[in-house]
This record gives sequence, C-alpha cells and structure tokens, in this order.
Amino acid sequence: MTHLGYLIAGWGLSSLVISIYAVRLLKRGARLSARVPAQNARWMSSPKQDGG
Amino acid sequence: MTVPITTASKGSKILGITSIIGFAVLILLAFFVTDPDIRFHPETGEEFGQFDAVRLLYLHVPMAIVTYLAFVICAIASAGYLIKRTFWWDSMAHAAGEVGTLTCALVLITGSIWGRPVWNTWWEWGDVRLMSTLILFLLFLGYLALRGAFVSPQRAARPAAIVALIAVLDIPLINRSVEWWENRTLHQKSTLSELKIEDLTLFTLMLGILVSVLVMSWLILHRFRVAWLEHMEFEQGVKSAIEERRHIDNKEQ
Amino acid sequence: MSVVKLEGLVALLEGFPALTGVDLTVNAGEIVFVKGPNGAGKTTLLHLCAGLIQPKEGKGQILGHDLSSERTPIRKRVGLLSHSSGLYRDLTVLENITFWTQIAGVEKSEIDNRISWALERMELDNKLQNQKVRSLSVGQKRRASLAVFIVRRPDLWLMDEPHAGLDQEGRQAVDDLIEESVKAGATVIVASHDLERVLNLATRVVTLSGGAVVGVDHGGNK
Amino acid sequence: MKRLFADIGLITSKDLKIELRSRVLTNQVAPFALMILVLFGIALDADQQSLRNFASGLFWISVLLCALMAISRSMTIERDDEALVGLNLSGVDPIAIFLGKTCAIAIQLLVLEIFLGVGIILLYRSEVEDLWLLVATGLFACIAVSALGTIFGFLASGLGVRETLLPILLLPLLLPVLIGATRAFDDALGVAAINGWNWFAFVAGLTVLLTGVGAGANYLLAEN
Repeated sequence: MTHLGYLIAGWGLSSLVISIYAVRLLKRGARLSARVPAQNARWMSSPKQDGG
Repeated sequence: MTVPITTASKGSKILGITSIIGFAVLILLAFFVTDPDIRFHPETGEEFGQFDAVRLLYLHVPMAIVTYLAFVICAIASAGYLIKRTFWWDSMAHAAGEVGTLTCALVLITGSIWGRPVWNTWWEWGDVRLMSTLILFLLFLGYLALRGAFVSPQRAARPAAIVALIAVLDIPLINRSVEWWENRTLHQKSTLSELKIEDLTLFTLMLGILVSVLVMSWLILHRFRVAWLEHMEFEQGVKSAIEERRHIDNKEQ
Repeated sequence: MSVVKLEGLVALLEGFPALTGVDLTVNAGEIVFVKGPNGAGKTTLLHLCAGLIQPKEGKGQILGHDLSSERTPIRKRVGLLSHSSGLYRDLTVLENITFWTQIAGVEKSEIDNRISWALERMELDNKLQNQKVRSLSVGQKRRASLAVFIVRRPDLWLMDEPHAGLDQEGRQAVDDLIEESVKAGATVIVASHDLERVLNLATRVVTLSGGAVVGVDHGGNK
Repeated sequence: MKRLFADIGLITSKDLKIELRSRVLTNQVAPFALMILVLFGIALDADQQSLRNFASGLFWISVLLCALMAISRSMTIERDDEALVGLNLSGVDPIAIFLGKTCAIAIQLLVLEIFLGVGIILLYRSEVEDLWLLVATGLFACIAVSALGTIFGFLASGLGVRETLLPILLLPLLLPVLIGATRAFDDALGVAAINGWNWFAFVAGLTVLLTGVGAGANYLLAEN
C-alpha cells in the first residue's frame, strides 16, 4: 500500500481527536448530571428565557 | 431505582453503537475492499493517479460535508433562538457550532495530509474551498471565543446568535471573493471529476457520509445535553444564591 | 397614582442575584430614600427602575409602562444620576450639556433657555462652562452631571448618592432641587448613606438589605 | 426621519470633536500606520519592485489594523464614564447611535487612507493610474469596515476581553472586503491587468450588504 504514513496520520488523527472529544463530553455530562436533578434532564422541555 | 448519572439515553446509545459499527465497516471498505486510484496514460502507458492516497478521501469528503451541515444547523438554531428565545435553541446552536469547529479543523488537517502526496503541497493558496474552509474555521473560533468570554451563558446567547448568523451569511461572499481572487481551483478539476467513480467507490463514499452524519449527530446530541445541563446548573446556582441572600436577610431582621 | 410599582422583583448582575425579591410602591410626588449597606442592591434597584435591566422574575410598572416589555418608553421619561459622570471627558461642560439636551429631543426653541437655566441652577459660571470635563474637580464634575440631569426634566428622578463629592453648599442645592422638582410634579428616588438628609427630606425611607426591602419608615417630610 | 438624520449628525460630530481634541488619531493611530508601512518595507528587504507590487495589499492591511484601533477607541469613549447609559436613556433611536458612530469611524478612516495613500506613493513609489477608482474604492470599503466594526465593537464591549476578541471576530468577516479593495487598488495602481471597476462594484455591493446586516444586528442587540 502506497502512502501508508499519510493514511495512518489522516485516519488515526481524526479518530483520535473525535474519540478524545467524545470521552470528554461524556465525562463532562456525567459530572453535570450528578449535580443537576434528574427532572431537569428531560431533553425536550424548554422554559422560556431571554438572554437579557 | 437508581438513575444512571450520564447524558446518554437509550437513543443516543443505539446511535453511538451504530456509529462505531459503521466506522469499522467504513475502514474495512476504505482500506481493503476498494481499489487504489491507478490510471494508465493512454499513449505512454505510464501509471499515474492518487494511488492509495485516495483512501483519505473517504474520510475527508464526508467530514467536509458534515462540517458544513453542522454550521448550517448552528445558523438555523441561532435564528431559532432569536425568534423563540429559549435555552433549547441556544444550546443547539452552541453544540452544533462547537462540533462543527472540531470537524472543520479535522477537514483542514486531513485535506492537508492528502494534498501533500497528491498535489505535492501541504497548502495551496489558490484553492477556493481550502481558503474558504480556513476562514470559516477562524470565524467559528471567534464565535466560540465570544461565548467563552461571557460569565453567564444567558448573556452570551444573543450576541453569539448574531455572530453565527452573520458568519454563515458571509460564507458565500468569502467563497465568491476567493474564487475571483485567483480564479483557479485545484479541487474539482484535477481530482474528483477525473476519479473513476465506480459503484464500490461511490458506495464507500456514501457510507462515509452516513457514518459521519451519525457521529456528528451523536456528538451534537451529547454536547447539546452538556450545554443544557450547564444552563440548568446555572439557573440552579442563581436560585440557591437568591435563597441564600434572602435567608441572610431574615437573620439580620 | 403609583409611579413605581414593583412586585417580587428579582434581577441578576452577571449571574449574581443583586435583587432577590423587591416589593415597592412609590406614589407620584413622593421623595423616597433608599438606604442600606454597600452591596445591598441600591444601584441595581435604580438601574432597574430606569429600564436598563431586564428583570428575571416578578412584575413591575414604571410610569405606567411594563418593566419587562416596554422599557424604551420608560427610559425616555426617567433621569438617572449615577456614580459615573455620564459626561464626555474631552468635551467642555457647555458642549456636553448642549449635546445631551439636543439628543434628548428637546424643542429647538427651548434648548437655549433650558441650558442656561440648568447651568445657572448648578452655579456653573462662564469659566467652568468652557472647561473640559477632564480638568474639573470631583465636585464640579458632579455639578455638571446634575445640570445634564435636570436639563432633561425627567418625570422620575433616580439619584445614586447625589450628595457625594459636594460641599455643604452643593448638598443644600441638591436638596432644594429635589423639593422644587416634586412641586413641579416629579417623583424622586434617592439612594444615599446620608441619614441626616434622609430624615429631613424624605417622605419615606426604605431599607434595602440582601437585595430585598427589609423595612419602611416614614420620613420627616410629611 | 428628519430627527433621525439630526441625531446621526449629532453623534457623528460629537465623536469627531472628541477625536480632534484627544488627538488619538494624529498622535497614535497615524504614526502606527506609518510604522506598519516602514516595517513592511524593511521586512520585504526594501525591494522596490516587490513593494510596488504589494502596495495595495499592505495599504489595506494597514487600514484594517488601524480600523481596529479606531473602533476600540470609539467604544472606549462611550464606556469611560458610562455615557452609553445616557445615550440609551435619551430615547434616541438605536439605529442613530449605530449609524452615527459608523460615520465617525468611517471619516477617521478616510483621513487615514489619504495619509496612507500618500505614504505608499512616497515610500513604495506607487503610481496612480486611475484616481477615481482609488477614491471610490477607498470610500466604500471604509464604510463597510466601519459598519461591521461598530456592530462588533458593541457586541464585544462590556466584555473585559474586547481588545483581543474584536480582531478575531471582525477580520475573517472582512476578508471579502480586503480582497475586493486590494484587487481594485491593484488595477488603479497599475500593477495588475484586471478590471478594477468590477472589483469596485463587488466592494460597493458588500458595503450596502454589510451596512444592512449591521443595522439588522443592531436592531436585535438594542431591543429591550
């Protein structure tokens, strides 16, 4: 296979970055979920709020 | 009954698992099933083409599509926020903006890695899409910086929505201006249109787009929930701060 | 008729609850003093009454306009004297007051009269008028701010520590202005530490603490 | 309508008067602009031909950098002693504040452009082939820069990081203006065989569009 180094760099870097981001999101979400009561985690409700 | 402490839901788990399986299949197809791009010169019979570097496109092109998709979602959600003024739209815009910026960075990097063997350069100034994408990336870095500069997420919402809308409306202008600027582009002429698009290649590319959309959806979904929880936590903090202040009052009485 | 009517008002400053539930009614022609320790929410209350802050919770009406949805008409009719001078440093006193009078949309024919009245009232003579604000002393700057404040003839006066930085004479002048304005039909809310003046002038004294009203006393001016 | 124009005039003349008094433009921004020209000259090794070829680009980059200073300064005037609060209470239409400040910045930039124009002619030996193209482009481009700059100035004002945030928000959005104005100048200075008036038309279109976008954004920012 030609250009193997480029291929590994491109695919590897992309998967790595996205995986790290995903894991960090999950951790952040877990930390926040622990602090916010479960009834607020209903994703579809949206209280009206202006940015002021 | 214990509630698991996570932003995942049944739907997002299915989405996540599907994405991972899809990604595995994509790698299989992109690396081992599809052929490298090898063409023969009609007269001399010499070998030319992108060879195995073409396998990078199965990742690069879908991610580029997904990036633009994310920014369009961000713009729509920003408009939605300006009309409805709810957390929901603001969180969605924030999530799509952040995920889009991340994939945009990856598009630039994978594009550069692909360009090195194929165009013989890491960076090509004369290419419209390359330039526009870079400017777009910078624009959204500014967008995220603006959001980060506010103490309260609620105060950030309106300025951020305005910036996102202006940014997305500016994209066609940037694209036009860069195109007229050099009036040449390497992208479609020299590469994609000449590529022998066979059924299998096309299928792999489509699968790549599908998988990328799934991955993006998963990321946006979770980022949205994080943003939503941050709003909730902020609200909760405000509420308890109000209670606390009132409590001190009563003591002083 | 009540000029200010606040019910359970909560207001945030960068996420901090500066007001935690204010109930306050001020009738036309009243002079209300708001006292309280630093950070009690006095300044925020004035800014809220001026229509500068979107309330987080509660209902409010200022001069008959709703505080959540009609803040633009409120802003036009109130005057706010705050800690900062609100003046442009590189313009002279006269240029400042002329600009602020014109921008407030005062009738052209009336502009000169009003300006000379305000300047005279605040004892800003020719020499001071032509000085840059940058070069004024604290007291002189305060008087210039007051001149800009009165030249607009607001219906609701919101004054944050109006006596600060002024000498005895200046303080008396402010008190006279307040009494005069009420006679002319205005309503005044003053945030101040100066208890002595509070008792003489106020029709009511409101004590603010922790972002809420914790006490209302009758003042000496009945 | 008459009131609106009067208010715009009031705010513009007030800003210009302050700038004339404080001399920030003449004492700080103009020397900075000159410094940029000199630094480019040194960095490009004083190669007369390159300098001539790059003159239009260097000119517009200098204008953009100076515009950032002018915008920042324009916001500082209103922030220093909370004059902006007074403007909000005066009942003046927010669009008048936006247009008034835009005009004031544009006029300052125009003066700066003349200064820089003389600079590139003297230092880089640029030759003017089409003066009207130069003037028209300079006028429209500086309005576009000012309009968008004012909006982003307001957006970022009140944040502690205004000075650092403004460039990254504003400069990418102004790229089309930079490209258009540079190309038009290339033709007007005779360093590129292109039709500069087409580029001028592009810049003029952008100016109208960006001013409109700015007015819309201003309306959204100002409401309540």
